[in-house]
Amino acid sequence: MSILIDSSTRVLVQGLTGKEGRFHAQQMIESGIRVVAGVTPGRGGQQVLGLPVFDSVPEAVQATGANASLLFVPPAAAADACLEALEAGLPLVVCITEGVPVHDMVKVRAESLRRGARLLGPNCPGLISPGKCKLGIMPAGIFSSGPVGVVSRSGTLTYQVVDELTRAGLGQTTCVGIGGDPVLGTGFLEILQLFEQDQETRAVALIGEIGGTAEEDAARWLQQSGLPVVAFIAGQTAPPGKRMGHAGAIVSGSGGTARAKVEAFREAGVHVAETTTEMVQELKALLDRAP
Amino acid sequence: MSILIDSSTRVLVQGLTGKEGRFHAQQMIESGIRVVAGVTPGRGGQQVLGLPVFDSVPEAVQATGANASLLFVPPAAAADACLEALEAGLPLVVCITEGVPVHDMVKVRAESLRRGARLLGPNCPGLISPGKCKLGIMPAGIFSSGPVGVVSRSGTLTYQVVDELTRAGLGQTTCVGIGGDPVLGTGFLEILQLFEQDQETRAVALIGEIGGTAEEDAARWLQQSGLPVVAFIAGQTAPPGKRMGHAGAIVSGSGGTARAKVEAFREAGVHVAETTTEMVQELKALLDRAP
Amino acid sequence: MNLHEFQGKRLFQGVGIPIPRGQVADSPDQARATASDLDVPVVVKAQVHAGGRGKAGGVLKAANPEEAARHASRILGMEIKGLKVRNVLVEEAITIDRELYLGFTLDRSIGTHAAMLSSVGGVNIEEVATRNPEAIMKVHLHPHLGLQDHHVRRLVHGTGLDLAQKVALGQVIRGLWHLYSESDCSLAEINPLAVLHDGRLVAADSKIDLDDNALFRHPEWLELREVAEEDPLERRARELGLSYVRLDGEVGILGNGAGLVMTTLDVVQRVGGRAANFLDVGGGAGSALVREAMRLVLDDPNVRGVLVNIFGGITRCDEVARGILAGLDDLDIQVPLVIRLSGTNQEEGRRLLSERGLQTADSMTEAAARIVALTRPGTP
Amino acid sequence: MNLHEFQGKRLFQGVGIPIPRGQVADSPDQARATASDLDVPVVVKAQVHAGGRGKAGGVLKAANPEEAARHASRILGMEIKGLKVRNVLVEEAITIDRELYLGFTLDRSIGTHAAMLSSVGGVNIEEVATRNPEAIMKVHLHPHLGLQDHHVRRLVHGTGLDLAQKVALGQVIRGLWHLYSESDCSLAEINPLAVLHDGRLVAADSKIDLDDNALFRHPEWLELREVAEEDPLERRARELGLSYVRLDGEVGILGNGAGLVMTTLDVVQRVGGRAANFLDVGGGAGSALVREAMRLVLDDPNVRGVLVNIFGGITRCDEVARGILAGLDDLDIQVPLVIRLSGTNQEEGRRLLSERGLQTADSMTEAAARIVALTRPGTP
Repeated sequence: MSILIDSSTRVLVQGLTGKEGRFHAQQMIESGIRVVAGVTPGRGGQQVLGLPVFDSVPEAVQATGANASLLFVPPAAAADACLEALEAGLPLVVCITEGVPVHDMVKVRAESLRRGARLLGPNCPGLISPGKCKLGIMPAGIFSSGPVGVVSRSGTLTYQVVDELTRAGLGQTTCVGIGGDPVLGTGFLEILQLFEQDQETRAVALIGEIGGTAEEDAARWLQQSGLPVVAFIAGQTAPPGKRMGHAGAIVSGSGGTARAKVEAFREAGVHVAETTTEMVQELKALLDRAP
Repeated sequence: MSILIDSSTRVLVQGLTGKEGRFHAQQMIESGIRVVAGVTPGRGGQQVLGLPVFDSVPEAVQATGANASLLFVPPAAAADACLEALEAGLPLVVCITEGVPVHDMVKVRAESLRRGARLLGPNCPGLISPGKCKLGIMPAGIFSSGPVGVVSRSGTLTYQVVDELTRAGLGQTTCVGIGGDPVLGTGFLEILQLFEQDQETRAVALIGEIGGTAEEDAARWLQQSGLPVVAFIAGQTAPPGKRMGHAGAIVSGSGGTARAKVEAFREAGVHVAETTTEMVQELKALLDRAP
Repeated sequence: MNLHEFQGKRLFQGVGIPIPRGQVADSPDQARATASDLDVPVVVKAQVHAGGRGKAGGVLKAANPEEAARHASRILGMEIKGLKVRNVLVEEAITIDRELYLGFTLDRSIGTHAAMLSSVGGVNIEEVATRNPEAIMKVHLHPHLGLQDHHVRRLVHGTGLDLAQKVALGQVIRGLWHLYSESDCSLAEINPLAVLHDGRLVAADSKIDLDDNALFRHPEWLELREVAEEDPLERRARELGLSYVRLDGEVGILGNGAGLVMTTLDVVQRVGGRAANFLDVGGGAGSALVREAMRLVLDDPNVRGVLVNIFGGITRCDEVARGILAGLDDLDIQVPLVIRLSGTNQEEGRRLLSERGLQTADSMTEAAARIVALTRPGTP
Repeated sequence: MNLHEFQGKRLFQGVGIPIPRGQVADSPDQARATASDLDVPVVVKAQVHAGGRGKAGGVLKAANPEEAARHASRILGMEIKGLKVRNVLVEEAITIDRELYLGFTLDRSIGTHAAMLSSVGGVNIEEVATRNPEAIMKVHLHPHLGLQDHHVRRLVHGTGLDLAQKVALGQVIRGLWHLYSESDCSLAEINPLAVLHDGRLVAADSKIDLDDNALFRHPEWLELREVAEEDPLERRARELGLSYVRLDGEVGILGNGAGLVMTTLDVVQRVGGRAANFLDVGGGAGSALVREAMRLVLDDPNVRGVLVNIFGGITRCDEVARGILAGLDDLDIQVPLVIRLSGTNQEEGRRLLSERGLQTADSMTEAAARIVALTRPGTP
């Protein structure tokens, strides 16, 4: 099992004809993902990487039965592209784009909630269920199939953890990058809830960072859930008031500190690892203890 | 049984201190309805008709446990008042106000749908479950309890029908005025669906009129529902392009004609009465035939 | 409230939608002056709320200012579908290569706004919808977020215009949406949206309907109404807060509640008569308003009898009766009167009327039959 | 992008929020001229992105133009929390009766905007939230519909102001919301919102943070940035499209991915060092950008050694290695370098480095330990 995507996912790439879109679509196709179409306004009728390109999402969906969209669209057009995908009825929309204005995302997020769709990102690496499907930009080679769910606000740091997991013989059910922006389509909490429902996910690696209270919200829920989770928080030493790369990674005033997040997890009985290596060891221990 | 309201309904009146609000609240109180509070901005702390007045809906709800709101608010403030009631979490909001701009209602309607709340109106007489509860302005005296559900776009015409029903010994479960505006919180279809679920409603009087396609939508659904319905359409002789009193009662181009509505009902096997008297006779026949 | 073509075009200008150069005129002299200012062949167009102006001779081309003046003097004062022409629009004549249709309106069935673009313009959009539905692109807009870029792209997509024209069309679409949404329009149409010989897009006509209920947000509309023709009785009704529509029958109608009044009209026709008007006095009308309503109904010279049909809810029958009696006292009523009075305080109302010798009918149908018998042509 | 007080107040003026009369000045002469124009006692305020200006002596009252000039010459060039003062705001002195707080910001926890009004202003809103939470009214706004009238009513409700002041406060709230929503603010605060002795409301200070990601919608912001102080290295990084934050340690950091770089900083501190910067080269960086990033890190005089930590995903390790080698060629590197290189094309990258005698570390922790050992104070 996996969450959100599986081998039946039919992927549409919005922004397929751009440099990034084309590169990652090719990566996906090469690893056997069912990419079925691309959308680039004004480029309808062309073929790219052997895929039909459409001018609009509704056309693409109608012609190809796509049921998930992956967006590589410039920041100024990203909100519009997300709304187009949602309006076309796609149940899963993954926005890779970094630099989307936060006021735009407030609107898009509300619309995805209104429609009961799942929006991931923006500013995220996407998600992957090793061996089944990938909607994203992560290097598929480091992933392996197994019992660990991974959910993270970060890209490269996730690859670091996954690489260590795979080397330690711990494969993954699904790895979800929720994104590094202040307003996200989907938070830790919703993904944890999906992992809880997933039969194959036996432990979860949660990779958080400074800024916001998504980790605290997740911790509160974990307090009364049986889901085995190991957490890691990046940015323990980041100074307040400075944005650490991600638009959302900022300690503002007294809010969003690593310490508050660590404490919330500890209160919920969730182990917080000090290093990625410790995280992997702890997950292994959790899985070994489990029946 | 009844739909939407019953004797546990705790009514909040927005605009209680106005002339209309006060008059109808008094009528409701006199017929034993549980009116628990009023809201008029700037009048918080006062007492009107023995009811506490609050400045805002959330305050009123918190203090009195109101679970439905009835609005007598001037057109320019009606949308805001509806949004306030919806945001305060009220599951049922009835907007009596006539003359609300239609662009406002597009927004308010979408918000009530988003929240899964029930908005009735605007430009409606409200609803009544005889002997149990009334949220509206209809003269309670002509109503009686019994097996007929009534749903209507009109006020006085409904009283005409109900008066005849009551005289014929046919009481009502709930009578719902959905309102005479082009954009309404709730349409015929949703009310019919509620009547279908209601054990006590054994037949339904549907009072439609020219304009829009709400009757046609209802007819389409009725085609595959077992709900016994008799329909009546006002405005058979109205000329096209003229607004007949209700903002929504207009034949525009070839759309919204009485003929199209009558045909839709006949196709669905629904009897369309030529007069209110025939409507009542037909309902009586339906009920007599029923087991 | 419907706007005249020239009023709508002024609003277009405000949102950057290109229109032909021109000016409204209410006299041949003004028309001549405008044509002379424009210094090109012009079109003189009757400003009237009726379709088929062209067929009625209300749109004429003029090669020079003198001809424009002559056309204007012919069109001004003309009646088109019963409406008198008080203004003409004098515009540069344009050479149209192709006609499109663009409109924003409410889709009542789903309670949100819709945009429609047809690659066949200049004709009735409903006809196109019936005969050639694939020529129309209809897009529903988000009730809160409104028109988005992807909607614009979908609209322009199948037009077959070249890229620069699509960009221009996108600007027109955004401009018309801005107008529609910011000005509380019930309808905003450009038909035809002309593609000129030189490739430019120009709004060749305008059709704007403003939501009267939103007047409080747009005090500037009052000025637009000044020039909109309006039936004098309908105007008086509006000022009284009454809902009145003039019809072409002979039975004057006065009732309470739109649905009941519509039904009254229907019943009158069923029994062989025709209503002279729709008049809803609204809920809770007092005697003074009822008297004014009586006067309004009677001021229509076609009225040969009056049917009063009241079902009292908030409205009290005794108040209505007092209003009718006041009317009898004040007005010189020469036509028969049939009254049906039921509901709140009906006994008191009927008693007041019977004191003055007026009998009430027992039902709507009976009342309709009686007034139709009394007003049937040939009846003295 | 944070705005200076005077910049924020200019924006306030544009949306009808009352502010004290005044003018920004960058010299004592200008300050004197402004005070003389105002012709009343003034306040001279340092324009700098730091709290506690008053305590630092950056806000001084002046009874006359000469005193204003003296204060300006004292404040201009002053350092407050490490930031040099380049401008002062010279404003009429106001007599404050009461201070409120008004702010709009994002509530990240529910992904929508929130309005906050505190009846205790002039102090840190977070302190009020902790000590005196009932003094704050917080209202969440609809993600699409934004601020509604009922929100405004709820905000002004508990202020204890009189009716006219509540109306004025409502206008300020609407104005600030307009600014916040139309200008893509992440934060818009008036603190204190002063109630003057004569009853008027005036924005006595401003705090505006604009969302850098929305710059494409607001080309006018570029001008605002001109006067905003900015670290020269941070500016260069921005121009290169790199995410760089200057810190106060000695270990230069270069990595890819915000989470990984933050973690690198954390690990460096765990093993006893302190990072000199945060630098994320982003995804898929080519060798030229890596070289520029190297230069940037080395241009900080506090850097005593550099830790490169790359986990290649889209980023290819061979490209990174080439960038580092180009840096070695072009730049005169006097400090030790420790490199950790894993992921896509790691073999090729490591081979390129080892050809030039550079050894890579096997893990992030090992790399951190090594660079900290090499840069420990006392190390030559």
